[in-house]
Amino acid sequence: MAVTPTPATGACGRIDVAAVKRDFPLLHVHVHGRPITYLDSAATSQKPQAVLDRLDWYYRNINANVHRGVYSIAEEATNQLETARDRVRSFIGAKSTAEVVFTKNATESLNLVIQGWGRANLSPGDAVVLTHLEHHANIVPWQILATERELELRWVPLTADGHLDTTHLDQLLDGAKAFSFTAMSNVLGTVTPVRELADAARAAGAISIVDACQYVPHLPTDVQAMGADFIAFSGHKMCGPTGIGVLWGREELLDAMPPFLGGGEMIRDVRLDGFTPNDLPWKFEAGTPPIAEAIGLGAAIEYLETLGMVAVRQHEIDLVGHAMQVLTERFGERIQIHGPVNPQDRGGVLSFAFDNLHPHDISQVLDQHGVCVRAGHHCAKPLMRVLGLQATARASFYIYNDEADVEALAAALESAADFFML
Amino acid sequence: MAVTPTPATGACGRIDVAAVKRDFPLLHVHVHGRPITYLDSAATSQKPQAVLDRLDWYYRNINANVHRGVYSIAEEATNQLETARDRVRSFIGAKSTAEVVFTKNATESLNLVIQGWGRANLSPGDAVVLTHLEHHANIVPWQILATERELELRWVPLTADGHLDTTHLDQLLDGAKAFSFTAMSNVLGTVTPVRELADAARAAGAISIVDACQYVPHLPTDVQAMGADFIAFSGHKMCGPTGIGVLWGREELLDAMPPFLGGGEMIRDVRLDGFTPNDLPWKFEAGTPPIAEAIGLGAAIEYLETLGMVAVRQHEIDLVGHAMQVLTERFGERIQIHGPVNPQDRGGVLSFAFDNLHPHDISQVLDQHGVCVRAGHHCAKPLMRVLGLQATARASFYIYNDEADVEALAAALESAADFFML
Amino acid sequence: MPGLEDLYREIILDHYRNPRNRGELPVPPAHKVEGFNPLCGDEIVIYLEVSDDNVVNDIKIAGQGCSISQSSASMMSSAVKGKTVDEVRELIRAFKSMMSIHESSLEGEGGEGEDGAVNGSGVKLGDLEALRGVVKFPVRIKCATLAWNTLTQALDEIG
Amino acid sequence: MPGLEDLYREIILDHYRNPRNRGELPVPPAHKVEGFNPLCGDEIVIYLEVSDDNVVNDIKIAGQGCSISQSSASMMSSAVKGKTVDEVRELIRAFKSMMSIHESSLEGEGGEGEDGAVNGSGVKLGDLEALRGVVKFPVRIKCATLAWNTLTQALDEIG
Ligand SMILES: Cc1ncc(COP(=O)(O)O)c(C=O)c1O
Ligand SMILES: Cc1ncc(COP(=O)(O)O)c(C=O)c1O
Repeated sequence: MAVTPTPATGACGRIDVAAVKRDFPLLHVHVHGRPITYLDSAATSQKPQAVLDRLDWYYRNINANVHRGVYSIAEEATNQLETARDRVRSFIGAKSTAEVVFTKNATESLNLVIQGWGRANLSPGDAVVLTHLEHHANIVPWQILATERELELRWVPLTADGHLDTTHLDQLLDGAKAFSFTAMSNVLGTVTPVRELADAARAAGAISIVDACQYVPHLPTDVQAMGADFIAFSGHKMCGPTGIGVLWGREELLDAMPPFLGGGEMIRDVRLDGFTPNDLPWKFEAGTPPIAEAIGLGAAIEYLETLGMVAVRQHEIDLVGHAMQVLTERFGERIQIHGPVNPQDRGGVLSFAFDNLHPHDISQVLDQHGVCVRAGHHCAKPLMRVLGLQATARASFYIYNDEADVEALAAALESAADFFML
Repeated sequence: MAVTPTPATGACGRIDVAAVKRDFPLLHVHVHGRPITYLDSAATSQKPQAVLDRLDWYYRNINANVHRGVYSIAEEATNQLETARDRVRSFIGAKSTAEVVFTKNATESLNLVIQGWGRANLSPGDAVVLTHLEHHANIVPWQILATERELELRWVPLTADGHLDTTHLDQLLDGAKAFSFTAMSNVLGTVTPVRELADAARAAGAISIVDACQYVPHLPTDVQAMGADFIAFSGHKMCGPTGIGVLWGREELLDAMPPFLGGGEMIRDVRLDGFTPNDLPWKFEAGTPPIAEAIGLGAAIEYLETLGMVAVRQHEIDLVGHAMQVLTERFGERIQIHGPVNPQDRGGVLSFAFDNLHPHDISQVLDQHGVCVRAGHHCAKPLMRVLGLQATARASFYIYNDEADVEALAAALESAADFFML
Repeated sequence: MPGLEDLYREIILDHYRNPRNRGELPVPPAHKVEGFNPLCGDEIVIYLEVSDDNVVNDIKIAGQGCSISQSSASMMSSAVKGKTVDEVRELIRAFKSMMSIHESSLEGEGGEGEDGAVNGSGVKLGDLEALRGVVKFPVRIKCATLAWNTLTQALDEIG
Repeated sequence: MPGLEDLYREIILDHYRNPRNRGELPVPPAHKVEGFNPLCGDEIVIYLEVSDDNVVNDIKIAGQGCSISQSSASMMSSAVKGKTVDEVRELIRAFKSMMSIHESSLEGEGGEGEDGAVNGSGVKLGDLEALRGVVKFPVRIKCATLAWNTLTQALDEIG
């Protein structure tokens, strides 16, 4: 049932999905008496046993507060936390752990840079460029700041097939201070040309902020090659625990930014009349960090590195291509798949309309077959409005999905149509 | 080895410490070949098996993103998250779950209210009252805001025995907009008269914000009886996982506050030209919440409720009283215990100076004996300066500590003195 | 775990496939109100015509949404036509009380919703009882109540 | 797990119990600099007297702190007295390199610190080698380097 190997998967070879599946306990539960088919990894991924083991190990053996304890388990907890940070650093090709800030999720990461960098650098009348593809996490913080600072928000529109329409990008960027865009759409699956966009921003004198929530879990990431100034992502979408996110930023920019949350850990000194912030990255980590979560994220990265991100990417291209083919052959006009036509241009996300059924009804019936897909606006309401949609059903694939899952999806769709007999 | 029961522990009876200890896996590890004596619960508590089991159960059986999924495991994850919120609600006596906001830690909770309420309500020249007992988490956010808004920060001083000196409180509160204070000092153990302080604030027309980080894990908490407007605390200090905190606030105040972080979950609608915030409490929960962590906190609360918070409080009074007696009898002038003399006036925290040894050296030698205590400024540098100290050694007690732990501490202190032979 | 049959009763599917009172009414005399379920994007438009003696003379429904929101609107339109405004408000209360049982227990205020509980109010819900199964699917409750909240808004605006 | 004997070598305890060059010097001619370890609150004050031909004529240490920071300061004071400023800078580099091995590998820049590694520099650390064990206790590294960072600052200020 594994995806046909292609020679293009590189040195890491292809993914043995059956073996991967065995590593994920949740994929062996039953729902309504049927084995689960989990197709909602764009919302959150499942976790391999290795990550659960690491969390458990942490709490059983070295749980202690970090950074100031002199005793052994506190030193070890600190050591493990900073080792996890280094693992993140090398996974995304960052120069230094000073550039890797732990947050609670990608949303906090984006707010940290938007509010932190934005308040320090933007004045009334300044323009910021976003795109119609954005998730609310990369829109609402800008809207809050835009109201506070009277900013102008400009939007990069889409082409008919769901790509960014960069025809007038230079015009949009003209005089702009920041360009904040997604590396991959969680609705259409569109992978955007990050390097090109970041270069355009730099040429226009704007900083670039990348929502890499759907990118880092699925594609090989190299922040040097991407050329952006900040990237944000979440641990829970890449086999890690909930409660942990990452902000990477160029050291000189992070250095120049004021602290965001105030409290313990982020200070060097506090007097009654003021405080001195700590060094990077701790300056942005106020309070007790998500210790177990960061260490769990480290384990998740180890797991992904064993598979190899080149192989992960190829697997998803293959599987989403296969799914598009199967669904189109089987349902013809009855199914409409949103977003780019070429699987190479998209991540493992498939939003679709089916048989005039409402996505909520589709998802509800699919659940009876153990098939988990998401229905709704996917936290991208402006995009839905641009597309003229109210909601979509979305199946999203990851390392543990295979052709059998596509088959389960297709079969469940068939019975949804039967059920409603419209 | 259990603490002698006193008739005062109420209906819940006394704590069977030996049984409790069995519930905490970490308390059975060995450090440097000796069984661990964990006396740093004020920094972070250990976790009972029931909490670890709940986390594991969540990830194995229902891990899914919450609030929008139509399929079974997503509904169940949402259900469990909201059930945990309700458990927090009833644990602290809040009126409604609308008042219970999940954050990543108490520090975020305090920043949320200080930045959120503060930016909306404070103007240049406004005064805010703090106390010399505060943790950095309740100082630095105010200092950030004070600089931004040109606020005046006023400080409630201490009496010689480590209580708040409220002699001039009315004067300090005169014209102030907010009074932000700790319910229990993490350095001196001082339990402050929260009700009295909150009433004084209200009488002066100021809102009250309580740092209840060291209170909620250790004393029966009833926000109605406390009479304050906001309270903040962390899950990791009360047997819960890292990565989860709580802000409780009066509904009408939370309602009137602007959102803090922007993103998914916290919106009702987003258009290109603006957004409408969601209902409470979700308005303040941007992005994927710490799902497993919140559910784990729910399990921690169930655990504490089984023991009974009245019994927990009595246990700590008894144990800290016993420790003060043992240490003073054994070491006389060689040990100086900071803070209130009467165990009834303090939590399970014992900061001390010993034999002219530096706290770091004490802690280091204690570690060789498996005894974990904290050394340093405990994130309360202004307090340390007021006390004329650079650092203290701090032993802190919780439900799983008993007289044997006190004995281990005393024995280890003896060998520290021997080791340095000063 | 509740099954599909708990949610999609035959009568619900019937209303979904053959929605009653679909269309528009001239405004005025009719009053027009739009409702919106931010969760799933469902939209509903209600055209409501109330006579001088406070009777719902006519009602029409437009908009788009899932089977639950659409059938609930359709069943509602049938149920309220010809009723007085007071009777309609009674019905809304009874319906929302039926829908709130689970929601409120979820939010830990189990006691509160009971007062106006279905049987307590004495109002007959008739076909609408078919929507009771929705409470087992908390995410869908907002779909079922969308039309009813919008109707309340219409009545409030008419005054 | 490293043990106490790795950290508290006999010579360290000796310097802690009997700190060398303790006291103050008149300013000027001496230069005075304060250092501060925010982690543990350790404070150090260095009085440094450098002759016109760039030789450390005298040095005194005041302040309070843990055994590691105090003994490190004491050993440093013995080691630099009589040395030229250039030699002192060499020594600082060698010492900090010894201290940074673990710190840098912790922070994932294992490669970087190696350049100036103890043996590479050719500088003899002598008694200071006793502080090598500190790298096994990362939290304490800042205690050991406090005096040295403060000395660097003093040299920089003298110019
Ligand atoms: C009194 C007090 N306030 C605030 C905090 C901050 O809590 P956290 O680090 O969990 O945000 C702590 C704990 O470190 C504390 O003891
Ligand atoms: C593209 C994109 N950006 C941002 C987010 C927000 O991530 P989180 O909810 O983990 O903060 C998500 C996931 O929901 C996403 O898909």
